Amino acid sequence: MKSGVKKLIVSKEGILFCIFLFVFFLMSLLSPGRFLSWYNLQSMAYQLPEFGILALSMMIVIVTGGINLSLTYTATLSMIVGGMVMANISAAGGNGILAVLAGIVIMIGMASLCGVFNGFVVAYIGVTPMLATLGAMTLFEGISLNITKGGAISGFPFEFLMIGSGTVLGIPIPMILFILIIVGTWLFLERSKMGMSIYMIGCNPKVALYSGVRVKRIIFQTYLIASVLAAIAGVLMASRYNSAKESYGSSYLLQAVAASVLGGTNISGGEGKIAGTVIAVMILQVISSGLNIFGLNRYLTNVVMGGILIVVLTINFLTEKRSK
Amino acid sequence: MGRTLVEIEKISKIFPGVKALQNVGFNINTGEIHALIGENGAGKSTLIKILSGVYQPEAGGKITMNGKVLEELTPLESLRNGIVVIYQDFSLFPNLSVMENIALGHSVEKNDTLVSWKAMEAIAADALDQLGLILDFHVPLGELSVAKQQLVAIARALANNAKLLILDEPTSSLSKGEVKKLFEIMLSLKKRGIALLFISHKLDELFAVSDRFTVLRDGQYIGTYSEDELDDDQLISLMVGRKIEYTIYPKNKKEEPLLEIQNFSKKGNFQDINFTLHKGEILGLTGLVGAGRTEVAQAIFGLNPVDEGTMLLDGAPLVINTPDEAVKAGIAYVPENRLQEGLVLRKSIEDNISLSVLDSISANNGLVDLTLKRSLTEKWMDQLGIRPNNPQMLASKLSGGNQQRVVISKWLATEPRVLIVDEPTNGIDIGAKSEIHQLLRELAASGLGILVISSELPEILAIADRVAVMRHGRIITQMFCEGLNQEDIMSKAL
Amino acid sequence: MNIKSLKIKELPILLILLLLSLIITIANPTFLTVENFLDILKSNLVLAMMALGMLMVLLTGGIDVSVASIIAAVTVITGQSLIHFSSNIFVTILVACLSGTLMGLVNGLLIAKLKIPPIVATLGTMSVILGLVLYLTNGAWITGIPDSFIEFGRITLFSFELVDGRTIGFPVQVLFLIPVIFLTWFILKKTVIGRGIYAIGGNLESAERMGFKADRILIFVYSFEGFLIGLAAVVHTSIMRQVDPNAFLGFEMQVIAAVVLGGASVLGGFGSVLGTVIGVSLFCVINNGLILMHIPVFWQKIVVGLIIIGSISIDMIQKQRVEKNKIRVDVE
Amino acid sequence: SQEVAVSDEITIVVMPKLVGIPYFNASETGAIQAGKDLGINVIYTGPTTPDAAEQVRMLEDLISKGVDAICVAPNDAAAMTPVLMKAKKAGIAVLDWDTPADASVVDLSIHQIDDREYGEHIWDLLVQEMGDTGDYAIVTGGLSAANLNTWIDAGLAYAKKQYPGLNLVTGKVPTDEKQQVAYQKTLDLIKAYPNLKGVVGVSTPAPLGAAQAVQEKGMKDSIAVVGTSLPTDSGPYLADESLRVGTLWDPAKLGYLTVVMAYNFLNGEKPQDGQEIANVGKISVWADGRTVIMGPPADFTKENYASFSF
Ligand SMILES: Nc1ncnc2c1ncn2[C@@H]1O[C@H](COP(=O)(O)OP(=O)(O)OP(=O)(O)O)[C@@H](O)[C@H]1O
Ligand SMILES: Nc1ncnc2c1ncn2[C@@H]1O[C@H](COP(=O)(O)OP(=O)(O)OP(=O)(O)O)[C@@H](O)[C@H]1O
Ligand SMILES: [Mg+2]
Ligand SMILES: [Mg+2]
Repeated sequence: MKSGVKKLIVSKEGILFCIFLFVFFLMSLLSPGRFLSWYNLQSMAYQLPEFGILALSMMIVIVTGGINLSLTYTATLSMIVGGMVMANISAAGGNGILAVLAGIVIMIGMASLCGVFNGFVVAYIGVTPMLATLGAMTLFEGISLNITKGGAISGFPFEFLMIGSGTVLGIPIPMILFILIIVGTWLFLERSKMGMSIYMIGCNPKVALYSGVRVKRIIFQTYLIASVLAAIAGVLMASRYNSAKESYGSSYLLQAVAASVLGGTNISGGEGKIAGTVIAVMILQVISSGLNIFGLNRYLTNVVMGGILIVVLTINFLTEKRSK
Repeated sequence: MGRTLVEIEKISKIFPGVKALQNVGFNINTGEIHALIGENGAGKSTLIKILSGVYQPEAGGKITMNGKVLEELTPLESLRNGIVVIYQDFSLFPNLSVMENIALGHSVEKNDTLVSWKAMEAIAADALDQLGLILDFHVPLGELSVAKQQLVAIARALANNAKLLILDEPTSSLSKGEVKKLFEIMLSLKKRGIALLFISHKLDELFAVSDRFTVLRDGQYIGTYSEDELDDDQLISLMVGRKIEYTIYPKNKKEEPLLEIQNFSKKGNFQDINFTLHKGEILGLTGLVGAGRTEVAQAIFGLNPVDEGTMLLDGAPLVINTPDEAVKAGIAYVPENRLQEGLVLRKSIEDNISLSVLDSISANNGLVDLTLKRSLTEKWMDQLGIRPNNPQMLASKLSGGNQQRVVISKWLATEPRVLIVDEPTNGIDIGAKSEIHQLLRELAASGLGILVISSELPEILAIADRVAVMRHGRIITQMFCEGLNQEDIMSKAL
Repeated sequence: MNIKSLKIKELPILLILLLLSLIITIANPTFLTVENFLDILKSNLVLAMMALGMLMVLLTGGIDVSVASIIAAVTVITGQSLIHFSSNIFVTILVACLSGTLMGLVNGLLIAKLKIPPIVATLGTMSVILGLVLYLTNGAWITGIPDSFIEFGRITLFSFELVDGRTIGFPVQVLFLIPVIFLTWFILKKTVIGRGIYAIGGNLESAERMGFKADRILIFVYSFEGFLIGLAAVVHTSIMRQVDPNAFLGFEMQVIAAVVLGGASVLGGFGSVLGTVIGVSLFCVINNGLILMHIPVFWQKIVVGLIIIGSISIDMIQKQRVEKNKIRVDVE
Repeated sequence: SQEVAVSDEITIVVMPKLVGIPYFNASETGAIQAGKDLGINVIYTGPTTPDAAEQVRMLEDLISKGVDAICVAPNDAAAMTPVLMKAKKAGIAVLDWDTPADASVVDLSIHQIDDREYGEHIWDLLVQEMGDTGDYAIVTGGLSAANLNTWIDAGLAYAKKQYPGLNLVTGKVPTDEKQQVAYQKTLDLIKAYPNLKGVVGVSTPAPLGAAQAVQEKGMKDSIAVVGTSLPTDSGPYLADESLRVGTLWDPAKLGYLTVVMAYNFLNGEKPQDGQEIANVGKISVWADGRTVIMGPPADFTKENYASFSF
């Protein structure tokens, strides 16, 4: 029992959680009263999910040994297409709830198309994920721009805005969604047979193939699932921002990679835990909000985040070295 | 015999939970071929890694070369002192040309700033000459077959002017002819005063060239013996602690066809392959390296779909285009290259064994039953005697033989009807080998059809009921093994 | 022999480049003029120089996403040094290369000594460097670059007169690119370190066993990349004549894309100077062609995305076909 | 941007679309100066990329921080609505500046200029320099920058009516807010459309890149470049007339005005049409009573650019 606890603490996730506590404590000290206010905690709970879901989406792709640079543009393209339908239905006087449902279904459908595209190019044609998704990023951005002509899609029904701003029992709906997705992705990645295959493919796709795993199909499906997650993040963003535009959340892209790796995901695939990514997302959120409330220059906040990334990985390196 | 070249004293190496080496000490002389033998996991590879500076021994150990103590050995230091190793995984560069793989080390060792492509070419040509090999210099190494890659590794060692050449199971992917050539080279190197440390699990090879034998057992030094002091049986009992020999299993004639291969052809791979595998039968498929045996096996398994030909399972036509279809149909394939094709090295034994049976250990909802996964792993680890007995151990940390057992377990766990094993006992010690033979025989007895691809004729003769011999992509002959001897097969394969 | 290996590796992408050029020329013959060639050359010198540095990084199996922030920092340093320190061209080059090399060195140390995966280490340094640059400059442009330097940047070589009376010629900045191409090629092809770069990209462990000091090679590679970025910063400043700290936001992706288009593998070990030059050219030609072919703006990104994915896919399908039809056994 | 709130002092947040570009730097100076002059606390902070999502997150944090007024230049108007409503609920005064937000949630709207008038003004300048017939092109900061689009759309609509002889050769060409890209794109435009007589650069780096291309091609006499640029940065191009005219307001004044208006609003003071604001000048106020216009832009040419300080 005792050794179990000790193991937990020295595990990557344990160290990360300690860092989270430390950062949280530090921010509380920096802006006494403000950071720890109920309002701020709730506000962070609204902000966290969209980024968190994108990070999880990025992470499962990284575990297969890939990367998805078209992540945020998948989210925005799907929210633009779905948003347009939703706004049109609602403008034509259609039932709000129905419009929302139709909108969400189309968002997820559109994202699935994006996922199918990426998945096909990566898995079946065999293009390096970085390049395939770089091309897809440009493509999706182009399609979005072509649809919006540079403007934003807005005029969503009131019901849709509730998704991003409503609460159930005092808990923000985005947070509830996020928790469901954490559990879902955890079951999927760490407990399901497909998840296990993903880890093995991430380590060595040839061995997986030689073991009768349908490697191409699983990689394809992973991009698909990751895109659906992106669409869910898109729903949250569109709802929270009351509009849809191709550039929303573009700053999340590299942050999502950073959060995955900070959370212990091996960038070359095969390793990574949902818990790690979630804690890393929380760390980044706390630093971002905390320093913003404290009033630090935004650029220095970036410096701090970059520094944290390097420091945490250095700690990982040193502990690993010591355990050897 | 020459003078002492290397003195190894009190070398120990402890990995978490494993004492890989304990106080090992012996000498290697110039101009001798010194065999290092022991069961899988005895510590042979570990000792080599210490000699080559990859691992540091525990305090107290000492290595002396030509009277000079080698302290804090690094790979470069070791190389500079003339210790050259050919590892089990070759340690080559798939993206570089054959020439560079052979000759680049020279420039590094000489601490050159510039490379001279001319000089490299000369060095590579010379080394390949010594091996009597003809290869295109400029082809990226990754495009060569495993066998050729290994020859390149040997050529590289020659080019490095080794004083002590260490060969870790160098013959495992070589054909008889190539082994013979290698031995000739080893003997000529020996004549030039070079010391060779030679690791192999094949006793006939060991006796063919070795002057002295050093035996390790469970990380401990058992003794060093000269060739004339020992015979096979004594050597085995020193290694294993008991007596073992190849059991020649009784041959059967089976009637009931299981897998029928008809007119399999694939351009550039093989032509007109016809054979029938019966229920309860072991069919040996042999021939020289490069004869196309692996290609046939991979065609059956869906890795290398044929241009034409049909396959019948239980008399019903079966079309297989991907491995998962093969697995579903009950066909299993143990590949010849376990490091690249057989094992996910970064994952545990448990993850590896369960990889091919994820479907059967998971519930309808797609979640894996972890207790079932563990019990299945333990069952097979037990059955095949995988050491150390820790399902969480990473596959990369296992010794070669135990790695092979993990691969076999992975496939047995799928409860196949047809089992194809490609060089199943490659790198496996004699004790384990006979266990695997017995296992294969038992599986056959339970009704499986087994196709054994092996270059080792005694192995084929020991376990196979029938043998098919391949040459240049065609099956030349099929014979019953009853009453056959090695020469009968060899004469067909050449 | 070498022609044979060129055939296999760089040919498909070269063909795509030629095909694309042909299509653009048919749509607008202006494409094939010397003037257009010189324009493309001049406006992509920086990309080309940075791509060559990135090539080396990719060859080791690494990646560097901090290049854009490094060049932003170096252009700022260069600008300040030109104004406050010395407008001598050699001093400027020295300052720029030194500062670029130092920043590359930091990346190299993090990656080689602390074993931080390259993408993460450089993601970290990217945040830190860019954050500091924008914090310190507040994004303000640096104007008032000394005239002598601006004049230097305007020099043209081999100038000649066009029919309409204007003179054009090779921009002086080409004098930076050519040695850089040669130097990179020389290092990769002719030096032991260069072969070591390929070796550690092919098999890190074996390279170390063979005696390559992987640490030193990695540090060298990232520093060299920083050095090239320093040169590129001088080139950029001499062309733009003022410094915008934000001028390179997002540029890293273009650099990486150009190199990978040129056939370099992000997994390491594969790639060549020739391939990179072709990749960069392809990239420039696509961008140049968009306007020359009168493609409507809202379609341009779609076209670029499709060309990137399309050309790599064709290349890939081609490779797979070769692999599939490879003769494995000499069937009698 | 590093002021720490003192609890009993008034704190006004001014959030630009992004920090770290010259235009919004200049507004920062003005905003901070106004804070000093009024003896209040001004926080000038914004995202590092023009990302609406990032802006919303920062606003949410600032609401947590507890401030008195928020003045925002939205990257996207609709995106700000929910968070601005939250701010209002928290009792915070909400203003937009530079670029309009959703009119229904803001208490005051501070603008440099009337967008339509400005767009028309730019096209007037173009015609003044290139004549009212011939080919021209537009290089813009980005395809989805709302205020740039508003000006361009206004200008295009105006040109259609007023200057039918003008021929726009291709859609507005995006340049990523980078001079280097504007330079490159203009080079391509010159070759693609050999009869080009004019280029409109919208967003501050765009006219400079266009001017640089025209200058280098030796075509400054045949191609007229006009656009929105800061006089200090565009000096070298104005000097040799590769950039014929630049037009912009003083962003520092806009920052200053924004803070003053927010302060007045917090003190219950409504803006008046024709009101004289110290250090800014006369403002005009629309009939809605809450849209404040700073005044006409300044045009810079070879002759006068040196007399401007922004
Ligand atoms: N890196 C490592 N970490 C932990 N244990 C290790 C490591 N490397 C080797 N071992 C263990 O050390 C023991 C000796 O292994 P070694 O590879 O030297 O055996 P070997 O004699 O070469 O066997 P084989 O004939 O099967 O190749 C084995 O029990 C192995 O599991
Ligand atoms: N589809 C494939 N993908 C990758 N490698 C393959 C494939 N098919 C065969 N190979 C490899 O190509 C090599 C060629 O086999 P080889 O020429 O040695 O013929 P073989 O008769 O199978 O020889 P061996 O005696 O080694 O079994 C084999 O090592 C095999 O692993
Ligand atoms: Mg071994
Ligand atoms: Mg084989």
